[in-house]
Parts: sequence; structure tokens; C-alpha cells
Amino acid sequence: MMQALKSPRLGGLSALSCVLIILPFTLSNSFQLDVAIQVGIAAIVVVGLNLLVGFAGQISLGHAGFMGMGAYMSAILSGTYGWSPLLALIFAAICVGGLAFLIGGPILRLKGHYLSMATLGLGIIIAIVINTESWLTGGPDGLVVEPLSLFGWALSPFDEYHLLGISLSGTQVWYILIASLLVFAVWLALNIIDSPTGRALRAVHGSEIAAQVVGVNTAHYKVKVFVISAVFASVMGSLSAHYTGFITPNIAGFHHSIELITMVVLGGMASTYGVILGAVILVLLPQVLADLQEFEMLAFGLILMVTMIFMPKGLLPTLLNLLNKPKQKTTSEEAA
Amino acid sequence: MKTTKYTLALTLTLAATGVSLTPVQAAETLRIGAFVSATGPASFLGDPELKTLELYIKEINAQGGVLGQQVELVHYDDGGSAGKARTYVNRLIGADKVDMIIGGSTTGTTMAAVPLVEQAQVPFISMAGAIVITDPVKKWVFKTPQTDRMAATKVLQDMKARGMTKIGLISGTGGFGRSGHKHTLEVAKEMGIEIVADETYGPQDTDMTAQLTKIKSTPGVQAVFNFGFGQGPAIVTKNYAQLAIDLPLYQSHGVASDKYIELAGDAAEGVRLPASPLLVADTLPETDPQKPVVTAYKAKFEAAYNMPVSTFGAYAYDALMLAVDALERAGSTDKAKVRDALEQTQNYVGVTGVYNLSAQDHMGLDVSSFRLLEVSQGTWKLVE
Amino acid sequence: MSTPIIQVEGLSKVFGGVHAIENLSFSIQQGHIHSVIGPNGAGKTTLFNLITGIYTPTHGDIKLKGESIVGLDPSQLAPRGMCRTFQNLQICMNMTALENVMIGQHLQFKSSLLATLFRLPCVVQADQQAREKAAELMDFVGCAKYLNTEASAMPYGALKRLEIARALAAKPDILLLDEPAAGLNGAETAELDTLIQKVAQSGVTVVLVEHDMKLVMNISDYLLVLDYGKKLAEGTPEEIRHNPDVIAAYLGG
Amino acid sequence: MLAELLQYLFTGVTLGATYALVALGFTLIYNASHVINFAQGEFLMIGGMSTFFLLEAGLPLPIAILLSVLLAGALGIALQKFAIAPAKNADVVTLIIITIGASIFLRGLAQLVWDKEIHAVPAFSGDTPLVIGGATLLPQNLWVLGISVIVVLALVYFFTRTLTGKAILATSMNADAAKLVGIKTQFILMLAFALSAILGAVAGVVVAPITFTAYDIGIMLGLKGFVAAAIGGLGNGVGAIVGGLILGVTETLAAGYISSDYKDAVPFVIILLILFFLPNGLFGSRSTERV
Repeated sequence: MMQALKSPRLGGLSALSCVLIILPFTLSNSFQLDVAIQVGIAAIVVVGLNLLVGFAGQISLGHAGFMGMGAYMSAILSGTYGWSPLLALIFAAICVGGLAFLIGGPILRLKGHYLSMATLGLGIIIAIVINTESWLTGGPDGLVVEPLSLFGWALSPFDEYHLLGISLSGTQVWYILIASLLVFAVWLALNIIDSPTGRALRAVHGSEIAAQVVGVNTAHYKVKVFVISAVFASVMGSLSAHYTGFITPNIAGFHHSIELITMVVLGGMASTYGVILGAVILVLLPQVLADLQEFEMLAFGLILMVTMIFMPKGLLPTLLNLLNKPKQKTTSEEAA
Repeated sequence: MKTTKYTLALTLTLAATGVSLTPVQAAETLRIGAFVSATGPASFLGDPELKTLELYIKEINAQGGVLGQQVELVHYDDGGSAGKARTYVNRLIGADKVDMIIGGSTTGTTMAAVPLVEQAQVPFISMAGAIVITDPVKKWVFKTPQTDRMAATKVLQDMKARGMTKIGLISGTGGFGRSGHKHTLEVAKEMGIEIVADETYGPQDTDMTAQLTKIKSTPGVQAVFNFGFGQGPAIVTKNYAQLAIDLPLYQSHGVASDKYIELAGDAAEGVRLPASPLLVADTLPETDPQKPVVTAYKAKFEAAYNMPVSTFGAYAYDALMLAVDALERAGSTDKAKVRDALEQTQNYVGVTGVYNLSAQDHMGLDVSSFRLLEVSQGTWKLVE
Repeated sequence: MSTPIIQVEGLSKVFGGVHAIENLSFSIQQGHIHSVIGPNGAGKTTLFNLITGIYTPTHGDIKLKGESIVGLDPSQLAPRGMCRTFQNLQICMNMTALENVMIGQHLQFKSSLLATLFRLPCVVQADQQAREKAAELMDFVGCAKYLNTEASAMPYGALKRLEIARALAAKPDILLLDEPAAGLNGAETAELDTLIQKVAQSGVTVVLVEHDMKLVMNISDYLLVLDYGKKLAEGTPEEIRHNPDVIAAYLGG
Repeated sequence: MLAELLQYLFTGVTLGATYALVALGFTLIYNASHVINFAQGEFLMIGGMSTFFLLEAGLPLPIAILLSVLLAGALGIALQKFAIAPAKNADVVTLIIITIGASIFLRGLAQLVWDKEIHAVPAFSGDTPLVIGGATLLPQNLWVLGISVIVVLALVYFFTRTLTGKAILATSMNADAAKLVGIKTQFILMLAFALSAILGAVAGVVVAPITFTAYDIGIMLGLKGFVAAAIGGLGNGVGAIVGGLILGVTETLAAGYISSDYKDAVPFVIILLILFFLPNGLFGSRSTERV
């Protein structure tokens, strides 16, 4: 039992759930809850992105493009064409997954900086299309999005809901939804990582050639994880659109892609809980730095640089390493 | 072991941020919230807006504040991102508990805020152009600039008066240009003007000769209209001169600042555009009711910041002054009363124009508030 | 004599005008320990890379169990029973030792994405079995004490054997070892010697590129000598030892 | 018709020359340290902004340019010494994030030290357009082209004829071997960053009269430079120049003949197509994997 609690699956998931359950009671107003929801949305996207970047070692500088596609397809299908939001979300995820599958083959043959260049280009092309086809997307002025609804039951952040005799605001219901999804997403990610598929992905990162000679079809796995991470992004793009009720092409933009990859690297590549920490920090940092006013940009750049220089492995792995170091010493002494 | 470590790390982070995000509530001050695009692609708008707000709040406080209270400006920079704007509006409402919100340098950031202020029932004055902001009328949402449609109308009217019916259009692909593009097409159709060439340029583009060459070689073009802001229109103007295009060039109110003439230099000579009287403050007739307001704002801003005024800063000035006026007439900070007072604003003389608001019109300006200006000998001249 | 497990015919590989391998033909018999020797730059590793699909031949044919494998990539060769190790270690340093071996069992997993995502019992069970099998293999190659060590924390010699364990996990019929003794000390080399013989006894054909002549002569059934990409000689250790061409080449003739 | 095409080409080549200069900056740093420096665009910004403000302060143009270029060079060295060197064993992505952090930092610094306004640096020799075959060209376009050619020739000379240049090349090919033969690789790396920053600043100054300058112009120019460098094949000087020209000319031709809305997408479609067929760009080395 103790052993099980130490594993990232059971132990990590229960810790995460604890934090997520306690958190709303420590938040004093709707703004803080809103920020928590945004952290959650970003966290789920980067948990997916981390499978691609952290575990399989394939850089994507265009993931916001997939998120934007999901958001806009959901918004347009449910708003302009009257689809049910859930159906629109699923359809968008299938389309984004399909695109990632088609483009993944040729793109993922590229390595290192060429891959980042190609994914960057892909993201920018998607953003340009969204920005330009304003008859459909509303262009840079943005698009109003219908609230999420299921079987005629609409979930708007602005309404009151009664669940099991408890009265909840729409934002609180959204929090519960996103928090549950986060736990679910982490569970899925851990399942993938700790499976033959996950080992194959990590082997692609560790030594692609070694994986190939033992029969791992690395191209296939790279495409697979590219599709999975794109679908994560698409679904969260859709949900984020329904939650905020308004989207602009920024969601698909280059800067957003950079923000996502920064969350992964800052929090700790190949660490599922690390990238969640990355999402927490990158969403909260602008809020904290907002008080610095004209120094905000300077401080943000500096924090980013200093963290990455001194913790190149990312925050969480570095912290855990520090905590583990004394312990390791004792074990080696025991062994000796 | 690991469990506790994760929990510890996460809780610590959250606790740390929770502390810093809890606002310090000052007692007995009137809080005006603002969110502008002070950096990013729309900083051309947001920067002078923020400067204006800061300048005048200081002055208001020096003169004793509003309703006997000091005014506190709580402001955030959304960097032109609608997502960030939405979060900051949430913060202004939920955490900072402001009495009133001024903001939204762009249509995108404004529209992201609209559902929140409507829900929270906070009076909100936007500084962005698009019609959708106040049409249909939203109970708590007001705006100070004329619409892009009015700018397009003003320009096309002048073209028509000069007998031009076939024109070339070039516009930026940012929010401002796209919206202007859309409305120019609509107004042109209504007025029977044909757009024979239609080109665009990106907000960071550095050369528009290709687009202009295409317009130049389109047969029948009688004039060119550029809808955009930032450095783009100045580059268009310089390229226009370089290509020696011998047709009248019109710009939108997006470049209504001395900065434009400074950037475009001699190439700006003869360019026409619709703008508030701000740019011709000195030469306005003494009878013009706006003259004192306009000259005072220009003098104060330029003295404080040592940079030329722009129409955009004036939107913030008008928004702030309309807010103060409404607060004083409402006699309290009660949000519903302030909103009603705002809606009843009549004959309020601002820098942008004379505002007459109503339940059907939350902007309160008409096309005539735009003056048509022409660049002549390196300065603005009223075209009458 | 049965069909050779590997048959190479008229093989050539040209890199920018230089013949790394030139018109090479030979065959490898099932169950043998077959060594490829030759001075540095003789084309031994290039030959391995050609056989295992990492390079594509310029000319010629390679048959595995009678079927041509030219144009197949490495991941298609493992299912046909061929596996290899590398001269420059190719270990996944981002994983534990055990996980590295488990990678080798990749072909034996047949689970759908859905089963993986939701971690259905069949996945858990298969994983557990794989773990046990991998541990056995690590014990077999003598790495038992590194079971849960991060690969990045293991000594060089152990990593060399770990590569062999990983290759064995793929259940190959033929195993190609590229300089397994390079960088090892005498004791380690002796252990390796035993290990290779154990592997061969279990019915796996072993192909060896090696500089350590003592090791090679000791364990090989058959040798191929390369020089400048061409076949200099082949035969049993005894024949090679007395081959005048080989003596000339090695003694700087 | 022909005049139109000629006009597009003039514009495209000028634009392309700018991109090529930025791409050369990328190439220099990439060669020396295998880092893609996302802060490369900021050196252009610093060149332009600093020149403008030194002119404002009353310095003559040549001195203002010289000081700005030196400033950029110093910042380049600082970037290498304080941000890149301490993290030399970091992952590719980590290094990318560090340079992104540096670019945000420099932008933040610029808007603080200078301002957020757009500024026009006066053209070096007037604004009177030259007419050639019905197409027009500004004297400043010639400056851009001329200076690009001079810079390229100077680089060629530096790398083929001087010992220091050859040392940089040696370091880029094999840092360990270079160290063994007594090359001070840390110094070489700093030199590469300084050169690259100087290159960027020169580009920034010479295009400022055409494009104007502001604290945030570096983002887009930096991105385009990266695209140009990747088209040509990272680390290949000729590739960077060809890539820049391809990028500039296709952008203008796309604006002229296809759609100005999609002119920014066209280069990205092209680069995707190029990379699909040539995974190392047009001139990138087709390295075979050593195993």
C-alpha cells in the first residue's frame, strides 16, 4: 500500500486531487476561481503537449494552432450552424486529429530545429487563415461563443446551478468540470507513459535508432503522439472557447504556442506534474507581475532566462532532485 | 513521500500567488478600473490612452477628487490579447471591486469584456471603434470613439463630392483595418462607389510597394483609401510617393496624430483623413464649442509627455470625463445610478465630439463630429 | 548444409565516390558465431549498417533466411528475427535499465490504443510479465543489480551488456554485436566471452565485429576478413591464422 | 506588365536582403554553438532604436551608427556570457526558451530606456526615387543592397582569409578538436555572438529609414530571419542569403499576383514543401547518422 502511494499514478493523482479539492476553499473571489480554471485549461493542454515534447522529444512550436482550430470549429459549428456543442467539440477533435495525422507523417521526419520550424509554420498558417477568413471567423475582432450545453442544459459561467441541494455558481461548476478533466487527463497521460507505447515514445527520445532495431516503428509512434497531443489541444480549445464565451485569433497565434512550450520546459520536460506547475506559473505570473507595470516585460524575460539557465531540467525535476539528494546518499552508503 | 512532496510544492505555489493576488483595499476611494493595450501590436492605441488616464486622474485628485473622494486608477495592460483582457476585467470586477471600467483599446479586447460587465452590472466605457460594441445596445456598455463606419462614410462622402466613383482600398490585417475594410465595402456599396482594387498588409509589414503597384496598375482607379494604424499607413504613404502614384490618397482616423506626418515626412503632403478637431486645435474657429476643451487637452498632454497628442488618447480623455460627469450627476457610486446618468448625458463637449447619449445610442456622436483634414506644408489643415 | 541465415551477394556501398564496401559476397550459417574482422576503416561497421537496414546498399543483395531485405528499414527487420547492438552505445538515458530492456520486448505487445489509454487489466498483466522477463534477461547478462537504476547512472561495461539484454529481449534468431568488447577491461572481456557463448548455445546466430583478436579467435566458428571494403579472406579461425594475405595485412605488409 | 514585375522584384530583393542579413546572424551563432538565437531580431531593433536616439541627442549619423553597432555587439557578448554559456549542456528547447526570455528582456529594456513610439531614421541619402525600366527604387534600397553585399564579402574574407575566422569554423565543426589545437573556444563563441549582433544591428540601422523602428520590430524580423535560415539550411552562409532572397521575393510576388491576405502564409507553405523533400533545407549538410 505504501509502495502504491509513492507511485506517480496513485500518489501523484491523489495529491493532485487533494489540492484541487482544497483549492476553491482558499480562493476568495470569482476572479481567483477564473484564474484557477484558466490554469486548469492550460495544464491539460500541456500535459498532452508534454507527451510529444517531453517524452518523445519532438518540439512543436505550433500547438496553439490546434487549440485555435478546436476553439473556432466548436464556436462556428455550435454558433453559426446550431450544432450541439458536445458534438461540435468531438467533430473538431476528429478533424484536428485527422489533420495532425496527415501532416504528422512528413513533418515528424524532420529533426530538431527543422521540426520546430515546420511546426511553427503550420501554426502560423492556421492563425493566418483564422485571421483572414473573417466572414466565417469574425477575423481579429473575434467571435462570440455559445455557452457549453448538453441535452439542452446550458453551462454558462454566469448562471446559478443547484446540484444535490447545493447552490453553485456557473464558474464553480466550470471549476469542477475542468478540475475533474485535469485529473482524468493526468491519469490518461500516466497510463500512456507507463505502457509499451510510452516506453516506445521515450525510446524515440532516448535513442531513435536503438528503438528501431528492436522493431519499434518510430515514425508510427511519433505520428500517434502528435495526434494525441493535438486532440488534447483541440478539446481544450473548444472548452476554453465555450468557457470564455469569446475568442480571437490570438488563441491560435505564435505567441500562444511559445507560451505553451514554455510551460512544458519551465515546469520540467517529461514530468507530468512538472508541466502542470509550469502552467500554474505561466498563467499566474502575468497577474503577479501586472503590478510592476512598465517593468512587467523586463521581469518576465528575466525570470524566464534565469530559471532556465539555473534549472535547465525545469522546476519540478530540479526541486525533486534537491529533495532526493540526501536520501540517495544514504542508500549508497547502505549499499557500500 | 512523493505524495507529500507534490502536495507541498503545489500548495506553496498556490498559497504564494493567492497572497499576491489579494488586493489591498484602500478605504473611501473611488476606484476606476482600466484595461488598455499599452504594449503589443495595439500599443499605438493603448499607450496614449493610459498616459491620458494617469495624467487626468492625477489632476482630478489634485482638484479634490470626485464626489469628495479621491479617485484610484487600477489599470492593467492586456497587450492586445482578448484572453488577457477578459482575465483583467474579471480581476477588476472580482478582486479590485472597481466602481466603473474604462478600457478595451481594440474591439477584440472590448468584446471579451462585454459579457463580464453585463453580468456584473458595472458601467463600462470602451475606447474601441467597431459598431458591434454599442449596436445592438448593451445595458452597461458605452463607447467614446466614432465608429469605423462613420470614418468610412466621411471619406467616401468626400470622394463622391470630388466625383470619384472607382477607388482602390488598402487595409491592415489587424482588427482595426479588418473592421474598417468591412465597413468601407458596405458604405461604398450604399453610396454607389466601386472598389476596384482591394489589398491588405500585415501589422508588422515593412514594405507595401507590391500591393500599391497592383493598385496602381488597376485600370480606372481614381483615388486610394488606406484603413489601418501604426507604422503601416506611414509606410503606405512613403511607398505611394516612391511609386509616384498620382491619385488622391485618403487615410483613416487611425493615423490621426502628428506622429504620422513625422514618420511619412513630405510624402504625406496632400493626404486627407477624417479626425477629431484635436489635430487642428489652434486653427479652429473661436466659435467652435470644442475649441477650449481641445486646446486644453493638447497643451496638457504634450507638456506632460513631450510627445504629440493622438486621437486615441482623446478617447480615453472623453471616457474619463464622461464617467466623472455621470458620477457627479448621479451623486453616488451606485452602479445603476451612474449607468442611468451616463445614458442621459446630453451636450457633453469632449475632445472627440459633442456627446448626446440616449437609451438607443450608447456612443452619442454622429458623422459630423469628424472633421476632414488635409496635410499641407507639414501640418494639418481643415478641409471645408 | 541448410540455407544460410544471411546471404550477401555483390554488395557495394559508395559514399560520395568512395567505396566503403565493394562487391562483397559471403554467407553466414545458422547457429554459428561468425566474426568480421579487419583494420580500422575496413568497412566493418558499414557492413553492419547495411545488413541491419540503417544504410541502403548502392548495389547488391542481402538475404535474410532466403528473403531479400534490401530497402527495409531497421524496424522491419526485428520482426524477421534480426537484432543488433552498437559500437557507440545507443542506450535510452532517459529511462531505467529495466525499461531499456523492456523496449526490446516491444514486438511482443499487442494492445490497442484504447486499452493503453484506460490501462485495461490486459495491459497491466502484459506489462507485469514483461517486467519479469526483462529482469530475467538482465540477470542472464549479469546486470541484475542495476534493475531499477537509471541508465544514465550505470557504468560503461554494464551498459554494453544492457544493450545485449535489450537485443535478446526482441527474441532474435540472429544477433549482430558491433565491437562489444571495446573499452572493456580484461575481466569484463572474459565475462563477455562467456556471455556470447551462452547466447550462441541458446540457438541464436551471433555475428561479431571485434578488434580483440584473442576473444575473436577464441569463440568464433567462422571469420570474414575485410580490407578496404573488400573480402580479404574467410574461413575457420585456424585457416585465418595461417592465411598469408591476412598476415601480410595485419603485420603491415 | 514588365514594369510591375520589375517593381515586385526590386521590393522583394530589398526585403530579401534584410532577411538574409538576419539569417546570416542566425547562421553565425548556429554554426558556433548550435543555438537558434530567437533574440536575433532584437539586435535589429537595438541598431535602429539606438541610432535614432543618438541622432536625437545630436550626434552625426556615422557616429550614431558606429556607437549603436558597438552597443549591439556588447549586448551580444553579454548574451553569450551570461545566458548561453552557463547553460551549455541544456536541451535544444531549453536553449530556445532562454533566447526567447532574452528577447523579451531586451524588448522590455528598450521600451523602458527609450520608449514605445515608432520612429523614423532619416534616409542616408534622400528620398528621391530612382526610376529604372518603369519601376522605382529608393536610394535607401540601394544602401540596403550595397551594405548587404559588403557584409557578405567581408564575412567571406573573414572566414577564408583570417585566422580568427578559420578558428570559428574549426570550433563549429568540432569544438573538442578545436580546443585541443589551442583555440580558445569560449572566446570564439563570444566572438560569434558579437559578430552576429553587429550584423543584426547593421541590418537594423540600414533598413530603419524604410521600415521605421520601434521597440517591438524585432519579433517579426527575427522570425522571418529564422525562416530564411531554415530554407537555406541552418548553418550554411550561402543558404542563408539564398533563403532570405527566396523569402523576400516570394512574399512580394505572392502579394502582387496571388493575394496580399495570404502573402505571409506563402513563405511558410514553401518552407513546409521544401522541408518535406529536403529535410535539411536547400543547402544543409545531408549528414548520415553515425552509429
